[in-house]
Amino acid sequence: MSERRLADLLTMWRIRAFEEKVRDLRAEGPIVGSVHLCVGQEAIPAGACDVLEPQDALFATYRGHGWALARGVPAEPLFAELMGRATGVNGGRGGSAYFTAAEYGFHGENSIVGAGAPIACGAALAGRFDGSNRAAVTVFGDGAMNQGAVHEAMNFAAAFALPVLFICENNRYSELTPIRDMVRAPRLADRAAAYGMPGHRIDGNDAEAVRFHVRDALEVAREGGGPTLLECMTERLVGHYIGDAETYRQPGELDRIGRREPIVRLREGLLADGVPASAVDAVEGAARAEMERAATSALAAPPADPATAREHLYA
Amino acid sequence: MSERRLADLLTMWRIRAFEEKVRDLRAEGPIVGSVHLCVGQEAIPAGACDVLEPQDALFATYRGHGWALARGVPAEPLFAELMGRATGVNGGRGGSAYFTAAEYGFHGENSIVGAGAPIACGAALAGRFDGSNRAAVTVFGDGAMNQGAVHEAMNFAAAFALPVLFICENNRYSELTPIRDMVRAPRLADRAAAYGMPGHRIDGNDAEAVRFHVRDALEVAREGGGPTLLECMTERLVGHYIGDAETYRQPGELDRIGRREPIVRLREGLLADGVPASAVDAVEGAARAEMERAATSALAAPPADPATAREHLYA
Amino acid sequence: MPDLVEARELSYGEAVNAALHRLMAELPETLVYGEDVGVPGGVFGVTRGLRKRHGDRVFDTPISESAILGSAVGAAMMGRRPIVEIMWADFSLVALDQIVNQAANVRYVSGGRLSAPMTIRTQQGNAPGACAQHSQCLEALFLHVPGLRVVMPSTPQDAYDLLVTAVHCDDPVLVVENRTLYSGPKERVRVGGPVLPLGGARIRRAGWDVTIVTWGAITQRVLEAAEALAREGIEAEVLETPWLNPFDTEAVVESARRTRRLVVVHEANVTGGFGAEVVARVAGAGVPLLAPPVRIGTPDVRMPAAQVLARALVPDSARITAEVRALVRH
Amino acid sequence: MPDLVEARELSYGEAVNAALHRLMAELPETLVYGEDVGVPGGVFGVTRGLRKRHGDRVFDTPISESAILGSAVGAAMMGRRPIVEIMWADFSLVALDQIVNQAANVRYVSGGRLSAPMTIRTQQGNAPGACAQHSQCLEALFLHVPGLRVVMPSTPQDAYDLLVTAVHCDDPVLVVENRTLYSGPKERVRVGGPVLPLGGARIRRAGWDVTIVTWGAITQRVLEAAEALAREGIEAEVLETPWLNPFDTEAVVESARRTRRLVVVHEANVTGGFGAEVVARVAGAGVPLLAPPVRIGTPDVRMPAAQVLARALVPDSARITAEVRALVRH
Ligand SMILES: Cc1ncc(C[n+]2csc(CCOP(=O)(O)OP(=O)(O)O)c2C)c(N)n1
Ligand SMILES: Cc1ncc(C[n+]2csc(CCOP(=O)(O)OP(=O)(O)O)c2C)c(N)n1
Ligand SMILES: [Mg+2]
Ligand SMILES: [Mg+2]
Repeated sequence: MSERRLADLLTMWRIRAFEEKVRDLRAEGPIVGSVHLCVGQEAIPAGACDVLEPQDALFATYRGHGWALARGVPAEPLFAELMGRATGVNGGRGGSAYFTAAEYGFHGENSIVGAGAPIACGAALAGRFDGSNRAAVTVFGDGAMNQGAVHEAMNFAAAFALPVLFICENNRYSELTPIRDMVRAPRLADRAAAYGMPGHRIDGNDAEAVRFHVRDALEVAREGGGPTLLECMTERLVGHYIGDAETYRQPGELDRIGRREPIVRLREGLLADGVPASAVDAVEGAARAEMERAATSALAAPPADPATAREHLYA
Repeated sequence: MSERRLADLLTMWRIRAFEEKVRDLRAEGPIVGSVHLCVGQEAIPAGACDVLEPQDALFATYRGHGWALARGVPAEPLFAELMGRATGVNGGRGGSAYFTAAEYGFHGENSIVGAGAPIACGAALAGRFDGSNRAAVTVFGDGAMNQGAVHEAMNFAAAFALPVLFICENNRYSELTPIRDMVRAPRLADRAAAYGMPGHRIDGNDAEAVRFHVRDALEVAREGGGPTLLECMTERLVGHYIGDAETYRQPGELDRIGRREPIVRLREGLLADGVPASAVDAVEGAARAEMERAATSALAAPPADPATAREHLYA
Repeated sequence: MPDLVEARELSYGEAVNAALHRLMAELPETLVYGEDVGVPGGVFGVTRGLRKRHGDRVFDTPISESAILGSAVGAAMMGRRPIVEIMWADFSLVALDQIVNQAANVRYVSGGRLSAPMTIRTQQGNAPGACAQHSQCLEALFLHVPGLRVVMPSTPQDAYDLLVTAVHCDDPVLVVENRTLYSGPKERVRVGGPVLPLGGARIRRAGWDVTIVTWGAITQRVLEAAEALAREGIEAEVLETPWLNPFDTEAVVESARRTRRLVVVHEANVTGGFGAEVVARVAGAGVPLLAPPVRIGTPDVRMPAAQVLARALVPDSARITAEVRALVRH
Repeated sequence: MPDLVEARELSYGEAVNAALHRLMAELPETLVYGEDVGVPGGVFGVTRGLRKRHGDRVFDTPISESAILGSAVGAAMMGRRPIVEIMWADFSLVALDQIVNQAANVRYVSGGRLSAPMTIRTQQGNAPGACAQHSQCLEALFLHVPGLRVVMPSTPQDAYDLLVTAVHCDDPVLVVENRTLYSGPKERVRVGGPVLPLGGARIRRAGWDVTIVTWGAITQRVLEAAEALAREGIEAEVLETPWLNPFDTEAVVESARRTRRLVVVHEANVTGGFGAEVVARVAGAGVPLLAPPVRIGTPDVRMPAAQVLARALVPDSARITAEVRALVRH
């Protein structure tokens, strides 16, 4: 039991260390442009990706670094992608907010709010015909629940009983605006009923809870039971993007969030269970070391070659 | 009591007679192109428009002739519009599927499924600032419930407690496809809960029931209580458009529908209540006579003048 | 049978239908779906019989264009070859994101590791009594989107051949049909032939006085105009370019160099229409013309429903004849 | 105070903000809303202070572009004058229907009895590290839509003036800004002046060897190129056309007639870009040119995120200089 929790901790620390390294690289210059970190939300990819099968398709958003890592995409080509290197997962074409790594079952970030949801329906639909028993997972934020494409996707998946898992990462903000001001019924999971599918609000800061619900929903989905909506409650410990002044925070908010964030919580739980502090903290060390190494190699890689900028537009 | 029901009957007969005349004119030639009749659905506009105030804004669909008539738009300029005459409500620019008559509080049909819903939100929003205490009504079909714009509009109206009434005319088909095959949870009114607003499935073939629920919802809306969704159950007695072969009908379906259609039902109710058959049937006669006269005058009007075809593009 | 070449008498709509039947038989990864395309066989009857023959690879959808197009992107990424219908090109505007920001990016951004071999069938244009929201010609919007192929067949043979090419293409292709053509006259259509490569123009009429470039349903009106002009002694070369992306610039430039006069005719509004691109390419190629090039299209106005008004706007053969005559007699 | 003309040192973003403050004060029927525009003051800070000053006429919305745009249409029909923001032009594609099929039709279809006096502010273009879904220049799409006005200011003064004009206009106007301009250098901006009429071009630099027509943020790069060319003895006339609809064709034709050479530069992709329209209009006007007109834009490709790749695509002043030089030395 504590072994699995240590593995969760490692996944989360790998994500956290990756994101913190990205933040540094963005400050120092090698990474330019808009970057959306998932610091504080690591338990959701950690729990969910643990129970995905290789044939499953995963569609994330611009806040997708953690999902890619949890799905198995190695850190080095991700760093390289963010730095516009030739060795990036997309040779620098995708960037922080729109890369794909289908060879790892990571079918892409998306920078249009809600756009991944209908695409995931298509991946699930394909599974009906290719004998793969594929399920598709689409991840999006609380704000995306108000986008038309997400609604259409939920109805489409439900009407056709497609094996799609809709994971809503409810971090309480859509960019700079609190979701509570943008909806009248704040339990977004309850929207699932509109489509005749199950919806659950779960603790998104607990990888174990996420794993349980994702596994359960995937089982239903693979047996032809159709889609599920999981509203994973979480918080980001950082701004919407790097540079966000976070003026929308309430007094004391970050302190409160910090006390219940998934890594702190899991660490405390492991210690309470008697796992030695050295073993727990070794995880952080290993993760940080891996990310330092990966970033260093990525930094040493050549930049993308401008001569290739026009390639691969058409078959 | 029977007076109001006779008035309902007149409204419904006026619509029915208008639509049947349109059907004839379409067959004979003066009307060309795609025409969507609301035969069988007359009780909804009859009941709803009866309790609208002059300042209220009404947004319908391509199946909007009945709504325009019930809102008070005279028949002659409607016939003229459908025939492309200079005297049409829009001088022939709108046609059967996209005319407006704002001077009567009829803010237009719309030929894009679901597009009227966000527009109605804006009319309601305007009412917040112009002191009009305006409510806005948007009408659409069962199929439109699956369109992204309708979802966005419902959330927008609910989040901001806008005085909008969403009227879904559930005639069980989206064009040629049964709605039951396109949704998993067939009670569309239940979708209202997703937005934290009330939703009711009501008898759309009973003008009295429609009136009650519309009045009630408008009262709530005007007092700042926000929007309501009314799913009005009905059936069309005719094809989706003129020319529809209706191959999707079940055996006996039209007979079943015919027995519960709103005019037959109301007529029987009035007779059962002791209203003399002559009085009841005089209503039909009056309506048909009005529509004959209106169509005849419209036919005599000059066609729209091609020299004006480029006018009014910009202010 | 798709493997046997044969000639059949088919209308445009029947030719599309025949191509779909062939494609579903020869490419098991195809899917056909959209609003009313399955059980009802399409509001224009173009997908008739497909569901009966191919079962649940053909199905009806909710009125959810974002879901239709988005799911096509996802299915195509995973190896299917969806053929989806957007009933009217006007309706694509509720979901353009899935075409422009999604489908068109898949191959490029992934560096060719993913692709989106999907075909979007739609139809467009004005028809008697159609309202402003059911009358637009929107090809220019799609032609400004790198990563998207666009084709606009106007004859039964092209309706068949180009759809076959489109579906075999490994990139997203938009096939723009026209509902006024569907039940036009039957023609001998060679079906079951080889899959043709993308691209290419058609010289529908040879001539030497003026080059008229055109595409879509209006081609027919251009040909009528060319006949009328021939009776006056003006020999127009009519070059139809059903493939708009890739566009056969060379064919146009070559013809214009010969005739030294250029007219482009499309049903779309003039400003920002693809006619501008054609003129700009010919001008950019430095083709010496005897007179300024002429663009003929619908003037920059919304489309009124009344036929009498619409007729004053959409170019007809009389107007085309007059404008070409004026150019040549210039 | 909006009624007093004064000069202030403002960046582009501050100029937009000043215009919004003025408009909200002088036109009580204005509303300002969109994602994050209210309490947060906009992701680029452009709507800062509006909510504090004008209360609930300024508000944040859900991430629902169809609802934002559609409600603007409805509010405008009922006498309000909404100014709504679409954060990136790319995002308009999820809701283009409300602009093209709805807003643009209101006045025409109602025969002028209804109107939609709404302003859509958006911003577009590539910026360092931006992905393919946050980099497009989409003005050509909107310029093919009759009924919609389109303006693309590039200086603080124009950012102020043209937004004032746009909001006073009784038709739907799309104002296309550019996020790379917002925090550019401050300039003296005359605020509080009269409402200028729609339309008109600006001669940003007089010259006689070549006419360069341009618009948007790239104007700055064109001016740099023109300076570089001047050092080589080539005097380019730089004509900026912030108003794209209505477009000042006469100014362009007149200049091209004088210089007898034409270059159009835009950041948008070349094929189907509005540059084609400009070239077609000049060609159509029969302006005799010494050499074929040249269009400079982003090649027809998606936009890669890596700056090193994007730089190879988006025209910079060096490339503009080289292409203009080649044209003039032709
Ligand atoms: C269609 C669209 N509209 C707006 C945006 C701009 N935008 C990017 S992220 C974002 C907020 C999304 O909030 P949420 O869905 O809660 O996800 P989070 O960022 O919190 O993970 C917005 C409005 C966009 N990318 N796409
Ligand atoms: C966005 C869009 N998609 C598709 C259509 C084509 N279409 C017109 S009516 C219709 C069916 C609508 O069904 P429903 O909403 O139930 O209304 P009803 O016609 O039954 O009144 C469809 C698909 C359209 N006009 N707009
Ligand atoms: Mg969020
Ligand atoms: Mg219906």
